[in-house]
Amino acid sequence: MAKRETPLLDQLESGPWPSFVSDIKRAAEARHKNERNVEYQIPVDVCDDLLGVLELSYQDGTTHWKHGGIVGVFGYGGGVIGRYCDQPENFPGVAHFHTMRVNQPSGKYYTSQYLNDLCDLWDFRGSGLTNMHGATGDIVFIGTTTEQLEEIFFELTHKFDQDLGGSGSNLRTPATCLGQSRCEFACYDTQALCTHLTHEYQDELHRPAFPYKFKFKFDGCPNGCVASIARSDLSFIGTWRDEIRIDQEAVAAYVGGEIQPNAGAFAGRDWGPFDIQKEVIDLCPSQCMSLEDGKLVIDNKECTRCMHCINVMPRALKIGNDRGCSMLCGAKSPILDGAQMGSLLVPFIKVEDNYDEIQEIIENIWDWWMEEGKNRERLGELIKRQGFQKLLEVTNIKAVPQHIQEPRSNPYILWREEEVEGGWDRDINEFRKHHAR
Amino acid sequence: MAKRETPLLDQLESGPWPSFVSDIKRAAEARHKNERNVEYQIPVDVCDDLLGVLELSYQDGTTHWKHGGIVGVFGYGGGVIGRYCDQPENFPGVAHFHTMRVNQPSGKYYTSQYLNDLCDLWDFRGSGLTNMHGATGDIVFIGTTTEQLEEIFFELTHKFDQDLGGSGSNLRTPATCLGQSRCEFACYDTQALCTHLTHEYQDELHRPAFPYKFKFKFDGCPNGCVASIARSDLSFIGTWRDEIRIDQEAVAAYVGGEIQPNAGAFAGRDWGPFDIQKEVIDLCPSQCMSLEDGKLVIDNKECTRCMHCINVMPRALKIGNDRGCSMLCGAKSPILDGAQMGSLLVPFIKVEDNYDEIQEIIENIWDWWMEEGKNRERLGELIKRQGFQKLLEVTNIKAVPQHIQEPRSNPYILWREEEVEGGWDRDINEFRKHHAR
Amino acid sequence: MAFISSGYNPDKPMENRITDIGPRDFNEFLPPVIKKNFGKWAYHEILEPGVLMHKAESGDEVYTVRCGGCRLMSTEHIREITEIADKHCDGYLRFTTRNNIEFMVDSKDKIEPLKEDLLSRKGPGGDYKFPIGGTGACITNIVHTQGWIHCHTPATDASGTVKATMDELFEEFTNMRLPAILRISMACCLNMCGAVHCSDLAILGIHRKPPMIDHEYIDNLCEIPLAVASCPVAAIRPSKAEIVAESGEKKTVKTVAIKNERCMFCGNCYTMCPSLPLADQEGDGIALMVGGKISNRISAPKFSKVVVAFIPNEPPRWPTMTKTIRKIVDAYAKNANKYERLGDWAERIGWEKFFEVCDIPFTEHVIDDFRDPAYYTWRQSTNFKWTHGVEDFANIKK
Amino acid sequence: MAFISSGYNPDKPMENRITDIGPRDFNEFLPPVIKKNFGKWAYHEILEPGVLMHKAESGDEVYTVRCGGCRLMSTEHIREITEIADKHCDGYLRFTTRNNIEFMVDSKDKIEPLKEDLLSRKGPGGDYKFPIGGTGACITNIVHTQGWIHCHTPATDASGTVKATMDELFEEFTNMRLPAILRISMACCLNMCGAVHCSDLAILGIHRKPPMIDHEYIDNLCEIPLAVASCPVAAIRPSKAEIVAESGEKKTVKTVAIKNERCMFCGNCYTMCPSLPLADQEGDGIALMVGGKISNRISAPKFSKVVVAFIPNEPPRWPTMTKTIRKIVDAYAKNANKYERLGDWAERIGWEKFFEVCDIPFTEHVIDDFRDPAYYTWRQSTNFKWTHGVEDFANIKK
Ligand code: SRM
Ligand code: SRM
Ligand code: SRM
Ligand code: SRM
Ligand code: SF4
Ligand code: SF4
Ligand code: SF4
Ligand code: SF4
Ligand code: SF4
Ligand code: SF4
Ligand code: SF4
Ligand code: SF4
Repeated sequence: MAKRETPLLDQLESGPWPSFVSDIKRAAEARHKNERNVEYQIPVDVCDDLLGVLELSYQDGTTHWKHGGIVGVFGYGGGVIGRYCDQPENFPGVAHFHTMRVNQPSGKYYTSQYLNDLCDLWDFRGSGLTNMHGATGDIVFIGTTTEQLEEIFFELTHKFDQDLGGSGSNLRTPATCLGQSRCEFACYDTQALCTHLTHEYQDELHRPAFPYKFKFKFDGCPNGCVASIARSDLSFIGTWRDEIRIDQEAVAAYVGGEIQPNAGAFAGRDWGPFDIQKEVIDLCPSQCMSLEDGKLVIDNKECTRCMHCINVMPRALKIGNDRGCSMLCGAKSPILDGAQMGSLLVPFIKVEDNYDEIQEIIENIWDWWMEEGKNRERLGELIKRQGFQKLLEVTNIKAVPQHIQEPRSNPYILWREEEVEGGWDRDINEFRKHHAR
Repeated sequence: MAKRETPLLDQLESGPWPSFVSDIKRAAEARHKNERNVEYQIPVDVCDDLLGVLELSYQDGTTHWKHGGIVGVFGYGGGVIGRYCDQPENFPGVAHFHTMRVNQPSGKYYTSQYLNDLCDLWDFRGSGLTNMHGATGDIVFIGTTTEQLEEIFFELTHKFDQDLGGSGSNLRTPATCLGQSRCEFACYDTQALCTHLTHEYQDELHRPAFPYKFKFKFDGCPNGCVASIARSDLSFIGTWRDEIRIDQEAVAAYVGGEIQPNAGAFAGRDWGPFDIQKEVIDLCPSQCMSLEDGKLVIDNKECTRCMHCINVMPRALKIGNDRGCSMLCGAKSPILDGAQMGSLLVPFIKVEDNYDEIQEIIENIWDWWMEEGKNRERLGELIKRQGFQKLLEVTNIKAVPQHIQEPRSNPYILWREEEVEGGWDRDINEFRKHHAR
Repeated sequence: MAFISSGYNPDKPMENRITDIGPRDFNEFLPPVIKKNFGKWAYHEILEPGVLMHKAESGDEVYTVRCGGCRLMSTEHIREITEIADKHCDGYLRFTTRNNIEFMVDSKDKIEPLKEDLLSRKGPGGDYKFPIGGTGACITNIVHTQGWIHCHTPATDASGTVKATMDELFEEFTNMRLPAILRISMACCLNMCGAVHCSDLAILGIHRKPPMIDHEYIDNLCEIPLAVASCPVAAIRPSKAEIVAESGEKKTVKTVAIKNERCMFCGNCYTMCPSLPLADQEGDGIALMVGGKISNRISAPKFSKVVVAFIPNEPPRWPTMTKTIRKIVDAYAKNANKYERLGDWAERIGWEKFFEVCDIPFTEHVIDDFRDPAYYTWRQSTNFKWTHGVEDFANIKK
Repeated sequence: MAFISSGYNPDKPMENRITDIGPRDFNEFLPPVIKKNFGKWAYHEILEPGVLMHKAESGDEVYTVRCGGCRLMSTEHIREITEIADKHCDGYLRFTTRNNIEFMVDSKDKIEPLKEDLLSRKGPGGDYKFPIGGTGACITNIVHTQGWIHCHTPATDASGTVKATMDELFEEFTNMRLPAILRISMACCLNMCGAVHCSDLAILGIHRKPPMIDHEYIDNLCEIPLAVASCPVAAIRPSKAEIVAESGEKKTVKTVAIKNERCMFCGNCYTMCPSLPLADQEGDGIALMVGGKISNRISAPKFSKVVVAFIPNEPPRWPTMTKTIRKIVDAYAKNANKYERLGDWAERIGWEKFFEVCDIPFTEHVIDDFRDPAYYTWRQSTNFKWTHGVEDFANIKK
C-alpha cells in the first residue's frame, strides 16, 4: 500500500508510454519489501516521499525544492547538485535529496554486470532513482543525503574504478554519439577522442577554475546525433575533405527500387517509388549532383558534405576517405543573451592518435576565457563581446571565409593602428594649416 | 583659358562616361564669356575656384569644406545646407558655397521652359551648378552665398510657384517612382499620393519639430524603383489582394518565342530559347505556379506578389485589379546602430482619393516619435528600442503574422500584468507558508 | 538504519583517496560484434520501426532493437533492463543520446524473441515498459529535464508533460510515417537544460510573474550586488525597505527593488539568489517552440521559435498543451514534403501560413522584441501571403 | 557685381511672403501622350539598350530614350538637355530615380534622329554627353553623393570615383548582357547618403584614423556633452587638457579624450562637432560592399556586405578600386544564372566561394563584430565548401 494518496499522479499510470509514476511506485514498494536485504543508508520511504512532494506540486503548480547550497566531495568542485525539500517536516524522506553525476562511458554502452553493481550501490546509499541519462550525458543518481556523498564517491572510485562527472564552473562531462562503434558515417573515433580529452582534463572537470561551465561534445558526422552544435561550448563534428565514394551499381539498385531509400526510414508511408532526381539531386543544397548516362556524378568541390545524399543512399554513397573533424565553438542556452549554436572555428583538423593540435586549440581558448571571461560568462558570450577576431587571435588561426555565413553588412571596422599608414598620431595644428577652422 | 591648372582633374575628361570636369570647365568658361549678359550675384569665377579646391583635394586626399553653420531662409528650418571653404583666401569664389534643395515635381517630369527658367535664376544668383537630382530627390542648387538665399527663395515662390525641399530634423522631400504615368505595374497613383502628402505636411517639411529627419517614398509596386524600402522612414509600396490576371494566349506566345521574355531586358546575350518552366515556374519563390494542359495556373493564395513572373511576361500576366499599398517603416542608413530596411506595418491599405486612413497612421507614428524619440533618433531606432509591439500599439494595429519573417527564437516575453491571472502582487509570507526558506 | 562506512575516513579525507580517474573505458562495454567491427561498418537498414541492422565490411551484422526509455528510472527498472540484456544479448546494452534503450543481438533470429519479451512487459496501468520504435521518420523519445522532481527553478513538470505528450503521440513513436524525423524536447525553465532551443518541437516551462522579494532575509541569504548584477535587463537595483519582521519588530533592511515592467521572467536572479522566487500556480505554464533542428542535412541547424506564448499548467495531463502539439504534428505530417523538417516546411510555406495551417492564433508575444537581433525577425519585404482577413485593413485595426 | 533685389525686403521679411506652397504639380509637366494614357498602360518593351516602348491600352505608344546623366551638372548642360527636348520631344523630358535623363517621343520614327543627335554630342575629352543605355540587364547610372565637391565629412570623392567606375564599366551600360540588373551606388562616408547599404555593388568612403581633437577650440565651437553623446561606442569622454594656445599662452581647457582603440571611425562625432576632424590622406579610402538589393523580385531586399575592407584613395582614377570592381562584375557575369542578382548568386554558391571565384583576398575585417547581430553572420553549420588551402589546418595557422 502506498504511503500517500497520489490521485493526480495516478492518472499518469495509464497510456502506452512507460510510466515513471508506476516505476517509482514499484521502487517504493521494493524498498519496503527489501527482498535483497539492503541496509538502507537513507530513509526507506524516500520514494514515497518523492511521490508525495510531486503530488503536492501537481496540486499547487509549484516546485518544492529549495536552492542547493554547497555540498560535494572533498577536493572536487562538482559532480554533486545539492537539493533540499522546502517541506522537510511533511516529507522527511526527501529532506536532503542531492544528486550525483556519474561520468558515463563514451557512447553509453554497458554490461549488465556493471549496471547491476551500480544499482546495488545506489539502492544501498541512495534513493534508487536515476536518470539514464542526464541531458549532459551523465548517469544521474537522484536523491541522497549529505553524509552519503563521500561514501558513494569512495565506493565508486575504489570498487567501480569510476569517477564523478562535472557540475559547477568547470568542464562538464563530455559526451559523444556512438560513432565508429556502430555507425558507417563516423568520420573519426568520437569515443576515443571523448575519452582521451575527458582523462586529459580531469583537473578542469573536477576543480572549478573557469568563469562558468564548459562543455565538449563529439559528433561523428554532420548528422549531429549528440547535438554538439547546440549543446557544447566546443563541438567536434566529423567531416572529410576528399570525395564522396560512389558505388554506381548500388545507385542503380536504388533507382531500380531494389534497395529502400534512406535505409527504410520512410517505410511507414507510401511516398511513391523512389525518384532520385526529386529526392536526392533536387534536394542537394549545393546543387552539385547530376545524372550523366545513368551514372551519378558529384561535383565534390561544390559539395558542402550535408549528408543528405549519403543518408538517402547509404549503400551507394559513402563518406570520403580523408577524414577529420570541424571544430565549432560557443553553443549555449539562452541565459543571458539569447541562445547560440556553435560557430565554426576550425574547418578541418585531422583526428589522429596524437591529439596535440586539438589540445593546443582547447587550451588557448581556455587561457583566453579564464583571463577575460566575466563571472558566469559562457565562451559564446565572450566571443560575442570581444569579437570573433579575438577568438582567431588567441587560437592563432587565420581568418578564412568558411568562418562566416556572410560578410558584415555594417562598415564599422575596428582598424588597428599598425594597419594604417602613418599611424594615428596627428598634429591638429599641422592639419589646421591646410584646413582653417 | 582656365583660371587654374587642374592636371589631376583633367584626367577625368577622357573616357566615354559624361565628364563632370569638362562640364564644370565649360560652365566656368560660359560664366566668363557671359553671353547671356547675366549680372552675376555671386563671384564669376565660382566654377574655377570649385575646380581649384577639388584639385587640391585630389592632391591632398581630404575635403576642404567646413561644417555648415546655420544659414537658411526666414521661418524655415530646412531647405538650405550651409557650406564654407576651409581655404577662403585661396578660393574666394567658393568661400560661401551653400546648397539649396528645391522640391522636385513628383516623378521628375519637366518642361524645357521650366528648367530653362530655373537655369536663368541659378546662373544669376548661384554657381550654375546643380544636382539633377539629389539622393533624396530634390533639385539641388549647389553653391551660393548667404545673401542670395532669401532672394532665391523669394523668386522661387513668387515667380516659379515653387517651394524648397527639406533638410534638418523635419520631413524630407518625399519622392516617388514614375508610377502610373508610364508604368503598367503601378498599383496606385504614387505621384498623386506623394504630391498630396507633400502639400498636406508642408509645415512638417519646413519647420523642424521632429527628433531627426523623416522620409516618405512611394513605390508603385514591389519592384521598388524609388528604393523606398531602403531609403524612407515610411515606405508605401503598391500591391494587390486579388488575382494575377493571365492572358493564356500571350503565355503561349512567350512559350512559342514570339514575344521576348522580360520585355527584352536580357536581349544582349544568348540565353537560349525561353523556357517557362526554368525561368518562371521554377523561380517562383512560393512555388505556386504550374502548367496544366499548356495553361499557366497560379495558386494566388500562395503567391507573395514578388513580381517575377509578371516582369518576365508583362504581356501575359498583369497585376490584380483590387489594388492598394503596403506600408513599411523604419528604413535608414547605418548611423548609429546599423542600417535598417523598412519593416512591414500595414499589409494592405486602399489608396483612394481620400487618404484619411493613411494620414491617421502617419500622424500616430509621428505623435509617438515626437513624444518618445531621443535627439537624432530615427523612427527605425525607436522601434528597435521600444519594440515592434509599441509601434502596433500607437498605430492601433493588431499583431498579424505578416509582421514577422519568423517568430522569436528567444523566450524573453514581456508579459503585462493585466494578462497574468492573479496579477503580480504576491505576499512573500503567504508563499513562505508553503515554501520554507 | 545504521551507518555503514565505505572505508572513507572523514578525519583523514586524503587517506587512500582516489581521484581524477575519469569514466570507465568504453571498450570494456562493447558487445563482441561491435568491438570486432569497430570503424568498419558498411551500411545500415531499418528493418521495421525500432529495429536496425548494421552491416559490417566483414559481413557481420548487428541487430538493434530500440525501446522508449523514460529516463527517470529506478534501479528496479534498470535491473529489468539488465535481465533482458542477459537473456537476449549476452549482457550488453546501450542507451541512446535521447534516452532510449538499445538491445543488440548478432543474428536475425534473435530479434523476434527479444521483441516479444519486450512488448510483453507492461506496467499496472497498461503502459509498455519497453515500447519499440523511435527509428526513422518518427517521433522518438523526448529529451527532458528534472521539473518538479528535483529542480528549484522549474515553471512546470518535466516527466509529467513528457508522459502526457508521448501518450498522445505514441503512434508516431512506433511508426515511420512522418515527412522527416520530428524531435521534441522539453525544458522546465529558461535555463533550457533540455536544450529545447533547437528542436522541431519544444515544450518550455515559463514564468510570468516577476520575483517576489524576501526583504527580511535577502541580505543574509544572498549577495545583493550579485543579485543586482544577475538581471540581464537591469530591472533590479539595490534598495532599502521598512518591514515588520516575523518577530513583529519593525526594521529597515537592505534589499533590492525590481522594476516589474522591465522583467522578462528569465529567473536568472532566482538562480543567483533564493530570496527572489518566481514560481506561481497561475503565473507559470508552458510555451511551445517549433522549427529548430540540429543536423546539417540539407539545411543548416536552426533555432526553435516561440509559436504559442503561453499554455497554463494543467497537471496531470496538460490537455491544452497536448492538443496543440497534436495540431502542429498533424498539420506538418499532412503538408510537408518528404525529407522536410518542420522548420524547413514552415519557412517554405511562410510562417504566416504556418499559423493558419496549424490553426494557432497569432499573438504579439511571438514577435521578437529582445535586443538588436529582434529586428531581423520582422518582415523587411512585401513578399508575404494573405491569410484570412488580413487583406482587409479594417480587420487588423485594434 | 551689384546686388539686385528679388523684391525681398530684409527689414520686413514677412511682407509679401509666400511659404508652404510645396512643389509644382507634376501634371503640368507630363507629355501629352503620358497624360492621356495615365494609369492605362498595357505593357512595355525594351527595343534596344536604352530604348523603351510603353504601349497604352488605347494603343498609343510612347518611346523613351534613356541617357546617362552625370547628375552633377551645370546649367549649360541642362540647357543642352532642354534644347534636345525642344527639338525632338515637344519640350518634355524627365529624370529617373537614378539620375538618368529620359527623352520621350510619341512615335517610332522619332527615335533614330533623337539617338543620332544624342550620340553626336561629345565633350572635349571624347566623352559622350548623352550615352544611351541603362535599361534591362545592365549596369545603369551610379547613385552617389557629394564627395569633395561639397561635403565636410567625405573620405573620398564621389563624382571622380563614379566617373572612373562608369568609364571602366561603360560597355555594361550600353548593353544588356548581365544575368540581371546590377546596381552600383556610391557614398563618400558612413552616413551613406547614397544609400549604398542595399546595392549590388557599393563604393563607400571610409575613414581609418580616429578624430583629432582641436583642444583649444572645442569648448567654444562645440557642445562637449553633445560630442560625448554622439559616439555610438562611448569612445569619447569629457576631459581637460593643458595646451599651449596659438597665442603661446599655456592654459587648461575643457575638452574631450578619445579611446582610440574603441573608435570605429563612423564620423558621427565630427558631424556633431567640427573640432573633431577625421579626414586624412593615408587613413581615408574606400570599402567595397556587394550583394544588396531593393526589389522584392524572387528574393527579399537585402543589405550589401563589405567584401573589400580598404582600398587607398588613388585620385584621379582609383585604378585599384576599378580593377577590383571589374573582377567582381566579370565573375558575376560569367557565373550567375539568368535573373539572378549578385547577392543571390553569392548566397547560392556560398560566400566562401564568392571570394575564391572573384579572387578577392579574405581578411578578418569583413567578419562582423558589431553588436549582437554579428553572431548571426558567423557560420553555425558544418555546411561549407572547401576553397584552396583551407582543408589543410597547417595553412590556416597564423
Ligand atoms: C540534470 C540536468 C537536467 C537533466 O534533467 O538532465 C541539469 C540540471 C540543472 N541545470 Fe542544466 N542540467 C543539465 C544539462 C544542461 C544542458 C544540456 C547539455 O548539457 O547538453 C544545458 C544546455 C546547454 C548549455 O550548457 O547551455 C543546461 C543549461 C543550464 C543553464 C543555462 C546555462 C546557460 O549558459 O545558458 C543553467 C543555469 C546555471 O548554470 O545557473 C543550468 C542549471 C542547472 C541546475 C544546476 C539548476 C541551477 O540553476 O542551479 C539544474 C539542477 C537540477 C537538479 O536539481 O538536478 N543548466 N543544462 C542536466 C545535467 C545532467 C548531466 O550531467 O547529464
Ligand atoms: C545632398 C545629399 C547627397 C547627395 O549628394 O545627393 C545629402 C547630403 C548630406 N547628407 Fe544625406 N544627403 C542626401 C540624401 C541622403 C540619403 C538618401 C535618401 O534620402 O534617399 C540618406 C540615406 C537614407 C536615410 O535617410 O537614412 C542620407 C543619409 C544621411 C545621414 C545618415 C542618417 C542616418 O539616420 O543614418 C546623415 C547624417 C546626419 O543626418 O547627420 C546625412 C547628412 C548629410 C549632410 C547634411 C552632412 C551632415 O553630416 O551634415 C550632407 C550635406 C552634403 C552637402 O554638403 O551638400 N545624410 N542622406 C542628399 C540629399 C539631396 C536631396 O535632398 O535630394
Ligand atoms: C542512436 C543515435 C546515436 C547515439 O549515439 O545514441 C542515432 C543513431 C542514428 N542516427 Fe541519429 N541518432 C541519434 C540521435 C540523433 C540526433 C540527436 C537528437 O535528436 O538529439 C540527431 C539530430 C536531430 C536534429 O537534427 O534535430 C540525429 C540526426 C540524424 C540524422 C539527420 C536526420 C535529418 O533528417 O535531419 C540522420 C540521417 C538519417 O536519419 O537519415 C541520422 C542517422 C542515424 C543513423 C542512421 C546512423 C547510422 O548509420 O547508424 C542511426 C540510426 C537512425 C535511426 O534511429 O533512425 N541521425 N540523430 C541517437 C538515437 C536517438 C534516439 O534514441 O532516438
Ligand atoms: C525609370 C525608373 C523609375 C523612375 O521613376 O525613374 C525605372 C523604370 C522601370 N523599372 Fe525599375 N526603374 C528605375 C529604378 C529602379 C530601381 C531603383 C534603383 O536602382 O535605385 C530598382 C530597384 C533596384 C534593386 O533591386 O536594387 C528597380 C527595379 C526594377 C525591377 C526589379 C529588377 C530585379 O531583377 O530585381 C524591375 C523589373 C524588371 O526589370 O523586369 C523594374 C522594371 C522597370 C520598368 C520595366 C517598369 C515599366 O514597366 O516601365 C521600367 C523600365 C526598366 C528598365 O529600365 O529596364 N525595375 N528599378 C528607374 C530607372 C533608373 C535608371 O535610370 O536606371
Ligand atoms: S553523428 Fe554521424 S557518426 Fe555519429 S551516430 Fe550520428 S550519423 Fe553516426
Ligand atoms: S552531401 Fe549534401 S551537398 Fe554533398 S552532394 Fe550530397 S546532398 Fe549534395
Ligand atoms: S516601382 Fe513598380 S510601378 Fe513604380 S516604376 Fe517601378 S515597376 Fe513601375
Ligand atoms: S508574383 Fe512571384 S510569387 Fe506570385 S506567382 Fe509570380 S513569381 Fe510566383
Ligand atoms: S530546465 Fe531549469 S528547471 Fe529544468 S532542470 Fe534545468 S535548471 Fe532546472
Ligand atoms: S526574472 Fe530575470 S528579468 Fe526578471 S528581475 Fe529576475 S533576472 Fe531580471
Ligand atoms: S555620404 Fe557623407 S560625405 Fe557624402 S554627402 Fe553624405 S554626409 Fe557628405
Ligand atoms: S568616429 Fe565614431 S566611433 Fe570614433 S570617436 Fe567619433 S563617434 Fe566615436
